[in-house]
Amino acid sequence: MGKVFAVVLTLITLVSIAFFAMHTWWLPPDISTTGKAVDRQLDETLIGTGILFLAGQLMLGCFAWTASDKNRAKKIKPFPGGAAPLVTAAIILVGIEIFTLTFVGSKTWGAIYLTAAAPDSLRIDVQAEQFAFYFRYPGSDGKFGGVHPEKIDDGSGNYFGLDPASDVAARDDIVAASLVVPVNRPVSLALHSKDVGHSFYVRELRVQQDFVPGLDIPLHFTATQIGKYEIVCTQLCGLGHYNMKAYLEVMKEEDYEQWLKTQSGQ
Amino acid sequence: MHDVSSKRIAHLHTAPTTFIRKYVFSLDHKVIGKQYYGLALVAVFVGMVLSWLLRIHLAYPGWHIPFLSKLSAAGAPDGVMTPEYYLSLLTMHGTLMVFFVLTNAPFAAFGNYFLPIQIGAEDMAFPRFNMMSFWTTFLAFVVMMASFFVADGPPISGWTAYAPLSAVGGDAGPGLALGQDLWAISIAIFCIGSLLGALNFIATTLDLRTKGMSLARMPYSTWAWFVTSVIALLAFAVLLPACILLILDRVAGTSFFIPGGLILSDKLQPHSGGSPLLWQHLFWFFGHPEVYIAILPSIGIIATILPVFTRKPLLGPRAFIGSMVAIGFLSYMVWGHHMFVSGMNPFSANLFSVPTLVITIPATILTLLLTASIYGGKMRFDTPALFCLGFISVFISGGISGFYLAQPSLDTYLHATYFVVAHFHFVMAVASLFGVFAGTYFWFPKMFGRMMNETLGKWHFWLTFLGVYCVFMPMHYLGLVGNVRRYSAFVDDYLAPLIPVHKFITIAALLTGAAQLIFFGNLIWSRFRGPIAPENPWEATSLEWTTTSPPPFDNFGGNHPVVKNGPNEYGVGGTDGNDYVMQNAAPKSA
Amino acid sequence: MGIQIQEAIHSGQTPGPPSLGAGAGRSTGMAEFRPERSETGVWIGIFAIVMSFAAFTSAMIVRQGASPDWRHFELPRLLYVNTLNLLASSVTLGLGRKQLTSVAGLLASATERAQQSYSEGMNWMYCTLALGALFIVGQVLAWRTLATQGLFLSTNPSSSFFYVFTAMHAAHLLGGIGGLAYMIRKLSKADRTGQTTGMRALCVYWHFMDGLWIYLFVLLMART
Amino acid sequence: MKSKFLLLLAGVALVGSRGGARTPAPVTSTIAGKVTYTGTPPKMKPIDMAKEPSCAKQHPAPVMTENVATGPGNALEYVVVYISAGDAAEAPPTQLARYDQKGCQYLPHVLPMQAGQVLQIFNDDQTSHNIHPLAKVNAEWNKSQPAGSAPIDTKYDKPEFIPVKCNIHPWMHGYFVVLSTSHYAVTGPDGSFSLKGLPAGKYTVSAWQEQYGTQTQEVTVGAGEAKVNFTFKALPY
Repeated sequence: MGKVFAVVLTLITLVSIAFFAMHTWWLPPDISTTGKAVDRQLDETLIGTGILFLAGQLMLGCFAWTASDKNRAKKIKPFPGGAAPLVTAAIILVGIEIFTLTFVGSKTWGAIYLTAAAPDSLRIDVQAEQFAFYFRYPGSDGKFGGVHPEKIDDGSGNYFGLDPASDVAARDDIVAASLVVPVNRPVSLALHSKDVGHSFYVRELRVQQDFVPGLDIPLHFTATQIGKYEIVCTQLCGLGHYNMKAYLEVMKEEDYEQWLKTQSGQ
Repeated sequence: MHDVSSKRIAHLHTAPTTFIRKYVFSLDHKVIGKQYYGLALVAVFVGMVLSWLLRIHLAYPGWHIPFLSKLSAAGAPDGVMTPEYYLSLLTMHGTLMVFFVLTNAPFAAFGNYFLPIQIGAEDMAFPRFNMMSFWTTFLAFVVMMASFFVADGPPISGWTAYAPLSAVGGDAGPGLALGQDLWAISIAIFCIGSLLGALNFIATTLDLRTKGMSLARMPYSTWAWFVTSVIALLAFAVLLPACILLILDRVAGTSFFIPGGLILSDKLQPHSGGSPLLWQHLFWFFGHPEVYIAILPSIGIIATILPVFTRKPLLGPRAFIGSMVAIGFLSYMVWGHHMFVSGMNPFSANLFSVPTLVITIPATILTLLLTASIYGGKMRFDTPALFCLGFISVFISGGISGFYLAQPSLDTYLHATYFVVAHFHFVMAVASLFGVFAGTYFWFPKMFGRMMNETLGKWHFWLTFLGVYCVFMPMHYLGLVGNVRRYSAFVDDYLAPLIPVHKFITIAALLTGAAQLIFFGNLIWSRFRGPIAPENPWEATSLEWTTTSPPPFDNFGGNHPVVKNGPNEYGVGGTDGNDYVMQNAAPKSA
Repeated sequence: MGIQIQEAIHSGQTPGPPSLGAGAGRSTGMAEFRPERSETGVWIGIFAIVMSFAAFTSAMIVRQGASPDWRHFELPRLLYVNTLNLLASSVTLGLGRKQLTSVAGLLASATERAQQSYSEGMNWMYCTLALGALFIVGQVLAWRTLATQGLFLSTNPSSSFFYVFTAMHAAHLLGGIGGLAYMIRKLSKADRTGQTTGMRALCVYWHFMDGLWIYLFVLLMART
Repeated sequence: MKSKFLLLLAGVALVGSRGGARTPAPVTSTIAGKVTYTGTPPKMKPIDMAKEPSCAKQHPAPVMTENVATGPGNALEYVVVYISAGDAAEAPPTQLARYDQKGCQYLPHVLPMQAGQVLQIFNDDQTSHNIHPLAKVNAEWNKSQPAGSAPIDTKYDKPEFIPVKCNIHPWMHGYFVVLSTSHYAVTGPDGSFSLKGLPAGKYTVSAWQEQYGTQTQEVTVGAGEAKVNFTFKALPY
């Protein structure tokens, strides 16, 4: 029985690892300036933990293989060296792993979340609501109009609760259902929610950030690849959670300008 | 053969005579333990059926499930569940499994039954509290189940009930009116029950140990239950206030968790200034220790059972116990790793990341000690032993993925994906349940006086072991692709190619679930038809095996064993032909 | 950490304070070595209660920092009276216990002296019960005063927390009052063999409720 | 000629709105007219359906918001004109009021119906919608309707103007107008309406516009047709 267990366990282990190693299902290519570090971090972790996983499972397997008692006469063997070496090994090896991961990881994390957005970065106001994202550009005056929740009216397309009647800055604000950004230009988002918690997740940017009602949460990135990518909500927000999404469109600078014109034209 | 102190004992309470006192409102920790076990069985069955429905909906959205439309005409018209009903069932699956199965089965059920016996007491320190704690938990269960039958069904806010979704009421969506009320009330009641239970466990361990039963001589399971009860005492003492505040926000119009200016259902909500993050902090301050409340008892159970079948002492007992205590201690410094991307100050992410990673050290030590204890043993591959091996394997698999999620920089990608689902199902759910299975096959003879059927047991193990790997290992791959969890359908372009994987998982889940029916069947069959169990069928050393199967009302027939050894006396040769020494037997001069 | 514990209590026979009347209702072989079980229970309970109120307190601090809508208000004067009242109840309970434990184990009718200290002790107990009940009434009146000022549970976070804290404390104190009543009933049984089991536990809990209230009172004074 | 055309349109509007006119009473008259605005109405915004590709591709030209829909000659569309007083109570008709979700739009934008009349809601899209009528007088409910699922049957018993929204597609916005009378019409793009089959007598006629509210006029009709016009004051914001 021990032998059977050993074989089955080994098979499970190898198959599991194979799919990781072959990248059968894998992350989409990164399109951000900060994502490379995340991918490197992931690879390091994969190798480190892969070894632990393999070692742990195989050790278990072969101990089970050898431990089966065919002859009741056989004497039990103590583990060579006893517990002390094992414990020390665990502390040292895992300790080193932890140290390196933390050391590298905190830098990666810092690059995304602990650095201020570049001063020249494009400011976009993002509002999440059940169950859609809306994006607001300051328009020609470069100023965002104030938001007044009580003025929000989806029926007339006033998703942000702007007050153009009395607030001039609000009149030229551009509100879009897609996040359109120029390539290689730092973008700085201000995330706020209309109702409940939501989350902003773009796999290709390697970023995820929750919307917290009542707070304006900053997030910044720089997209380096032209293309269309999905923004999805990862924070359970109600019945339409699965269908809460928008698109991130990364364009050439001139296309972006063109897009802005057409938007403000309407 | 057992050396017990001959002193006659005055009992905590005399043996009950009426049916009610014997089996319903019993003060006997053994009956209460069985009651907890039964409750957990019911909960796990419901939870399992729910998981089938969820998996079917994900892989085969079109399927018509007739009885579903009976259960809720609105939630599943013509048997196809709506997105909101999917979330309702998801919430109930999580809540039932975490609270009523993973907290009840390994901790409350086995703990109640065996902790007093293993320390040589004839009952818990406070039998009345003990009875109250079960019936409180039962009430919580009834209230929770009631939400299935109220208008627009159970809440859709997940088992974490994040505010303000869970706090603003019906305007946030279906199930968030009465259903969410019932949820919050049920959990509050559950907290009270668990606090009473934990208090009882601690007092019993401290006060009722029999002569010679020093802390150092307590079996590992007892140690685990003791450590767990300390964790539970603190964790539920925090969840209870959180629930009270949540209930007040919902019914009394306060604004603890609800900020101002929220528009739901086109209505401006009459709240202001609350902090949604406050709920997350309070919840996870409970929530992370809860993970250890679920897993530590199983670790202890495995550590108690494994040596019995390897016929070899557990390696490094003190390091083992020390690691369990260390985990319990660290579990209170890591809650923030659930909130890396929650909008809390990103600086704190590093602060929470380090202790989270550090916790892997004691966890690794536990795993290594268990594994190394097998080396050079004379392994007997009875079902409990198989589940011990299985436990170690899934605990490794689940623990490994913790490395990823403990790092903020990777969590930004993996957070809220199926990678997380895979992680906590392996390390918390499957591992913990393997402990419960091992415990069941191991202690069933003691609890019911009959052996369980080995053949069925082995089938159960192999199908379950293969099954859980087929179900949860692929979820890691889904996570790497960025497949978001808690989606009731996969409408995003990049998720379409993953549907086949989901189909595979669903089929595996259905089969694994079916394998559990073997277990249920085995329980029932063995309860009535199983061969009569001797006093000590497994040749184990701890005190529960020194008394009859099942033990008499006062556990030791009016005597109290006097303990002379630790629980670890295996593989000691001797003249009597046994290779072990009972805890209350005279030490062998080997 | 676990290791130290084991060293400390290795023999499993740490001599605890000899507890009076522990023999009755006790079961294990070495009852005389350990404190009363009920006392252990109370200490563990206190552990949990402290944790709960710590949670409430941190919730209060976080909530106050979360937004500028916090409004300070004048605590009802009555609370000072209630505080003194509760302190007094602790004193009376202490006196009662002193008298009663002094006759523990004897039949109350044993001697004139015993008879006297028994009845004296019982009076102190009733006195404590009254004071405890009075405190609860006082708290309720304090709520009424706030209500007349238009400060209700949902008026402002500050008032919300005031009501939550006072209500939670009152609920816990009611538990203490229940225990006290039970103790009195037990002591006034026909054969008054000074059944003071659980007395220590009761006192510990009562004094703790006292201390908890002082803490809350100061906290509320400082923050609301 | 033109007037004939108008009348025809009005007829269409009427039929469309009443789901097939019922057999008119023997001696009847008609109240007809036109709803217009003065001032500058707000600019209707194009709706970006990028979130729902299956719907977006059904609209080569972007769909516009409809909160103040106007037509040639300052005509106001989607104004509900109805008899608010003076007509005899009638049992609700047996025809169903049909409400469609097509291309992530509510068709019609404004659906008048009589209290107690059965309302049937269809999802003709490839995506799942959730219908959320924000009723205050009647009961509020919020149901998902997955693609290809059976229509939802319901009815409202009390008169009310009920905004309807879809949370999954926030731009989807319409109205259930539940009336106690059986005489009502919704203005078409030309702003005209006509209430047929009224016995001679004195009536109060009301016109309701989702943004500008209600106006009423007293009308006395003998045989033949009475003219009533409504004018709303429009603001740019």
